[in-house]
Amino acid sequence: MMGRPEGLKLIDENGRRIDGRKKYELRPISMEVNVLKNADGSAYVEWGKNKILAAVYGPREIHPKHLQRPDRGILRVRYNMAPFSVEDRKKPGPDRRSVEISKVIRGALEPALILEMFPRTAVDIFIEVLQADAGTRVAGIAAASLALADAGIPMRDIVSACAAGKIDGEIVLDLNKDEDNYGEADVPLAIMPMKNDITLLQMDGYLTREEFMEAVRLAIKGAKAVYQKQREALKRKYLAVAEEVAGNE
Amino acid sequence: MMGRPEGLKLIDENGRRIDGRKKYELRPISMEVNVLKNADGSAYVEWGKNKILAAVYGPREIHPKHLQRPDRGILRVRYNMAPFSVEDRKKPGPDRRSVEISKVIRGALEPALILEMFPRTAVDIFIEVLQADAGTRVAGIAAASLALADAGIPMRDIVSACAAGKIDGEIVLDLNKDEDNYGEADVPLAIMPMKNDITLLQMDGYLTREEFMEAVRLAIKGAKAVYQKQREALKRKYLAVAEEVAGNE
Amino acid sequence: MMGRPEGLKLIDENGRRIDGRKKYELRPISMEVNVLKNADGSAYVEWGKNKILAAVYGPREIHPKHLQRPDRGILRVRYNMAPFSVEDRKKPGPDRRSVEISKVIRGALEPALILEMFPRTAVDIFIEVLQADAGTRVAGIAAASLALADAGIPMRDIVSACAAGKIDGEIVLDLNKDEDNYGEADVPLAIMPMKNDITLLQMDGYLTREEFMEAVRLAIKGAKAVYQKQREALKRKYLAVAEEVAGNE
Amino acid sequence: MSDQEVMASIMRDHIMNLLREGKRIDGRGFEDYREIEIKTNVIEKAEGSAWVKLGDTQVLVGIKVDVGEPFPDLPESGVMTTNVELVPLASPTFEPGPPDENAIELARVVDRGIRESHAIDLEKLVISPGKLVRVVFIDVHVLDHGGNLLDASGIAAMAALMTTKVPRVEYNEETGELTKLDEYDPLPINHIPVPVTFAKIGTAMLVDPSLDEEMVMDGRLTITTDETGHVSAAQKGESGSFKLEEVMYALDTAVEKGNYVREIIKRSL
Amino acid sequence: MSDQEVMASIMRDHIMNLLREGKRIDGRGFEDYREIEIKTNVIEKAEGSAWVKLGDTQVLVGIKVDVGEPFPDLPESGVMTTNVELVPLASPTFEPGPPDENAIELARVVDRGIRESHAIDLEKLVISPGKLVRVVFIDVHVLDHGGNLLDASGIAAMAALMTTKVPRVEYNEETGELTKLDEYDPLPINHIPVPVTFAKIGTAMLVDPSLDEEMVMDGRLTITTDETGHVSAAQKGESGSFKLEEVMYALDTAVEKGNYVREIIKRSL
Amino acid sequence: MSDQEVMASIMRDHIMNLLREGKRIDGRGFEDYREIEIKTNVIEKAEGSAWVKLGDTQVLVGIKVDVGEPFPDLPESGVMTTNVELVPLASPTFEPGPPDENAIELARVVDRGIRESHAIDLEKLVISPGKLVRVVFIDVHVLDHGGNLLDASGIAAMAALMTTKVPRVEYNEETGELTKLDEYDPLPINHIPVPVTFAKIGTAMLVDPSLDEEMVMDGRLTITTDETGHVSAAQKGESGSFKLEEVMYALDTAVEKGNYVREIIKRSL
Repeated sequence: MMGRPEGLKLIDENGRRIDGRKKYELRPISMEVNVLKNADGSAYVEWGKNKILAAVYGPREIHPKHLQRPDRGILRVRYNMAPFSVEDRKKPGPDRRSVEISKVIRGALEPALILEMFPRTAVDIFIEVLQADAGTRVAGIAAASLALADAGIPMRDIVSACAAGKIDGEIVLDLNKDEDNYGEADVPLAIMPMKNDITLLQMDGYLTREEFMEAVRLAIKGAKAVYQKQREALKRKYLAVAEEVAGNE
Repeated sequence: MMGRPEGLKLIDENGRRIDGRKKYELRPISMEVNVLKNADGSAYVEWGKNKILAAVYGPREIHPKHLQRPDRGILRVRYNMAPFSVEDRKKPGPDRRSVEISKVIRGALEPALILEMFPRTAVDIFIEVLQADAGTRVAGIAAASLALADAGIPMRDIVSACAAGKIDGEIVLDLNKDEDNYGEADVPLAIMPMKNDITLLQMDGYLTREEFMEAVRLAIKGAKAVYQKQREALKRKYLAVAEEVAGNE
Repeated sequence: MMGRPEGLKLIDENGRRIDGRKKYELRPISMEVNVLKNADGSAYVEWGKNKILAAVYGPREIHPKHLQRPDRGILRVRYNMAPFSVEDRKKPGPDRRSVEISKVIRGALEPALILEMFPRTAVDIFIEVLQADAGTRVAGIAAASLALADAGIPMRDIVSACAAGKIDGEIVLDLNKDEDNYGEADVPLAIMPMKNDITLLQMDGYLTREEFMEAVRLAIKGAKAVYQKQREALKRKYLAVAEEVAGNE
Repeated sequence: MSDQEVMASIMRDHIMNLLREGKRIDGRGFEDYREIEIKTNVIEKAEGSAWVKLGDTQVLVGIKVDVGEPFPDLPESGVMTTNVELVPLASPTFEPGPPDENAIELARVVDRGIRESHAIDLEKLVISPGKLVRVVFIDVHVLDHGGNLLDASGIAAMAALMTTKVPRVEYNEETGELTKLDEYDPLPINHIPVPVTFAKIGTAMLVDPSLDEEMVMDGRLTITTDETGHVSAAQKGESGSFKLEEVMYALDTAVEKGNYVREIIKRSL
Repeated sequence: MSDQEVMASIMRDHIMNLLREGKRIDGRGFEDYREIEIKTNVIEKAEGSAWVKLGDTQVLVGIKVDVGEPFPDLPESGVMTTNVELVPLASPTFEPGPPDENAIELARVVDRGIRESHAIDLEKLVISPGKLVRVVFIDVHVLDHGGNLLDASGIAAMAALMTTKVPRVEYNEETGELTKLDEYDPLPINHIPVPVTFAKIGTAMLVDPSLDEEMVMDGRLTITTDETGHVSAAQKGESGSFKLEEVMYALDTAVEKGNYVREIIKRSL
Repeated sequence: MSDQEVMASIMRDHIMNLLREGKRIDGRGFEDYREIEIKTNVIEKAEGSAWVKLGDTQVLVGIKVDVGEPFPDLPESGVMTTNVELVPLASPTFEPGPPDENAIELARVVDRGIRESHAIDLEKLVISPGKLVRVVFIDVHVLDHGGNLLDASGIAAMAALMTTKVPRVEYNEETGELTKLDEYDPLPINHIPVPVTFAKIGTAMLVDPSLDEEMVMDGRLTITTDETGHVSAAQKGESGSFKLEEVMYALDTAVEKGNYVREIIKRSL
């Protein structure tokens, strides 16, 4: 949390947030799958000002071999920010934040994968943040999940994700960058919506018990709305494929 | 050797050193073996203000395999200082000094090990300096040797170690930090006491030939005194084990 | 290109360059092969103020094995500058420039090697720049090519190399350091002289089309002159060997 | 399967069978911590320190207080930084080298718990606004990995911070000269956040998992709360998933067990 | 031979057979570029940006403009620096880690083409001579590797630079204070250098090689020229060799195709 | 056993058999150095340099003299630093990369020998106390590893230092401006420390071991002495052990052989 500019109000007298949203309103989200040629699966997500590309390679061979698991595949995740994705240029390469985020995203996606189906191999997920504006990890999870589906990796469910947070004393959905910088808390969450299984939950900030649970519940609602958008993006892809097939016949 | 504070005398008119010791007196030393659960052998040594933990893992498999020796085991040593172990915080990770010390400690311990008895494997020694006050390498050798014994690694002898040095023109035993900083020379030494085999010998400073040999002889005496303390620590362990066994019956 | 000292003229009224050379004149070059004991082949080249040592090891086994090519050998090149080789001490280890130069030198030498003759192995070329004064990459190629011949690596031709450039508006041969710093362009080139195959071509600077082709043609001529010196150095070696053999009989 | 994996599988069956009968492998109740032993001021050369034993787990935290520049966007605040070293002495699974993802996650969760509750009053650590502030280094040195490093590290960090002595300084704004005095103030502490970690195995939620339990757990959940009952950090770790009710249970239990642990910390000082 | 190598060998035969009939594998003429699509200003947080599709190749360049010190020997010149990230998302052959030799060569050739033509008027980027200048970061982020990354990167870099907005600053020489204003100037651009890359396969010289062509090529030659017809960079890459006549052909063709590409860049702004 | 190990074992037997007859493999006496050849001032761009051949071993040392800040606790002393590069050109056993433990030990023992005898008069290298001093870089570049790199490096370092020319400078305390003059002073040298290295094979102590001898030696002992007979560094290296009498023998021999080598260094200048 940064030093807050004087007089900045994150919620105005009409209950509107600085970007005009209502308390429980998501930022505009657009999603597209199959956007890269080389990757086995890919997706591009714009979520507010976040611009995120995810790619999946695999299942594929693992080197060095001692990393192979004889009874199941392994999942590897690399979350990375482009140098120009943030206000001040970010030095290329992983920093501590990226390493932690890569790890928790892996933990958020792994429960959805049926890794026993491809022993001795790896599924690699690469998430490139091309522009960042708060909430990149949840947007990254949403994109990665689409890329996994696009790659045809067997999954129990599509993992969806969203954050809730606290700004100016109120619990709201889906913080943007200013709200994240000058707000009181951020609670990113991922879920497998079919069984209501929470696969990512973090909290950064300071909340009462009640506020914390309110934020968790709100983030779940947000993630379910994101889930619908993910399904629509996949449907568009299959329709496009179907049309193409029909056109070819 | 640092810039010496004005008027500092390392030996007073009564022949006492700044910590009250006589010229040939060791600092207080306490030793305890089997202090860690995970390690195959371990020891904790307090030597003056030095606080040092040593652990032994092995003999165990080596990766990558091309490091294996078909006719004998290999010994690996890592000497490491905790960031808070010294006056000014030390950046984590090995510096050039730690790399050299790890190497000479390996050379000091290796002659005592019967490495032919466990081909293709490695014995790993980890020495963690939790607090440093001069003489950490000799204290580390003493601790590592106890940890090796605790792990049951076959040895020809228990390696013991001590330093001598020159302060205010006189050869004395076992320099502390101030004496090391403002003194004229430090001669750390390790020995296998049963056969009087010197396995570590270094010198940092400026000595005549006679002073050098005097320091070497004094350090040997010191190491032999340390040897007695090592034996006592091992005896206490075996007594404790014996009591426990007796108690269980 | 650096900020140029005021009044500096790179070509004087008599058409002479700052080191007294004419436009199309090479710096003094001396070459010697078989200068190192450990290496399978080696050469030492002085070219103006450049002092360059090249060594070849191989064909030899490759680790890790997955780098092996079943149908041919691989060539590896490491160009490295000694810390004291340049005006301001260079931090040891490869910088981006060295990495690029290593890569283009590999590309310059590889066409001459009959790599199919030693599958699964590697030929390693190490080029150490002991003193640098512009043109180290072409001098390094000349030295490496001699070291390859000295090592008896089967080659289609001896690769030779030279640079041309533009200073004070004129195309000249073989820039020295000042000419490189304050000149307008540098065109390093390598060639297999028997078939006129260009294996290295780079350009750094700003030239018209005509100037560019003029520089390329001039660099080819320079490289052919260097080729004669390479052949002489090899001849001297074989004469020396022959004498030695004769002497032994 | 490798030997290790076979062992893990057998261990998992064994632990699961016991849990079905309501028992943990070491006989504890589901909400019981292992014995907690805290020794403070063990490293005289550090400004603060604490050696914590949590069952077989041993963690040593040393606090160094230095001076340095504040962050440009926070000119009126001291700086804190948390680092964890998983040195290979502490476990056969730790390798030498820079902090890996486990060490980094551990450090960042401990750090957030302390930072977000404003446990250290960083605003009192300013020497000259925008120019010179205290820098507090929290260095976690793990000595023996017997499970639940996160709680052990969080406990040791707070115990070390609460015993930290900061040397007074005199700063001459004009010459920029800084003099360290031989007088000491305690580090200003506002809150005592305590992380409480749960392992989920099957449907069981276990407080303070041992190493055996961690090896077979499905998922991990840590919730850090302070003496006011506020949450200052939460982290779901590893694979696995949690139901909403499990999160609620963990939250309530974290507050309760946090109070219990907090008393042990206070008694150790 | 590994499967990959067998595939490469079959692919090479196929491509060579087609070339003998004067055909490329995707039906293009020897001097044809694939379709070029340029979107500028796609990253609002960067001072300039361009997303380029060149056939299946996708490259995103972002420009950041910062302030910093000039080089000691060039006190009256701004600073430019070019970095290429070959992130593993873009190809199964790219690995995570610091830039490898391919990324470094790519970055340096793109950089030289721009630097040596003085495409950016660096002398206009001085804030206080010898003290403070603009630093222009050209960051090339490769998103999909479909061959000819060099031309795609060079195109994207120039399109991004030509749409870069530099915030005006006020600099107080005495206090050293720097204030960023909310007014913007375009980055001063002198020239538009364009790299044109040739793959040599057998005796054929192919403009803008696709990934399939690159996999089987003998050698690579890149020539960068600007709108005045000057050459600002040349680079023979990989193995293989070129005849003098091939270099001459490449030079002439680079000027011609450079003009073609330059028009596409201009239209995209 | 690998082929290499079998070879080493055969070589060891061979060398041991010869030693029992009082012979070394290359015919030298136990206390004999191989031929020493020293060329100084070989690198004009360095302030000092020496190329040393010791039998098959070749080492090149370059000295760079720069200006920089002194260490805070030694404001009235110049700075010296020693670095060793074991470049892969010099031996099939050397690998590219940052200095490994062998290079670091080598550098540190050479450094201590010079530093502790105050061979360089660092106090004369102060430009402005506490602010600006000379920094002397001793860079050891090993070119061919034929055994006993330590003595070769120590000899080359001293020969290079003794031929080092330091440019005079003018320093303006007020503006902080530093001007390099085109006048030179020799680097102030107090002492000429020389390391003498012994290999112990069985019970034999061999001066200046060759590579073959090093491959089979039990232990290594280096003692550095200067022309006053003082010891300024000692280092037992590798495995193996030494008796007290062997240390005494080595000490006396190191003084004697040190004198011999010192004369060769002096003659080379």
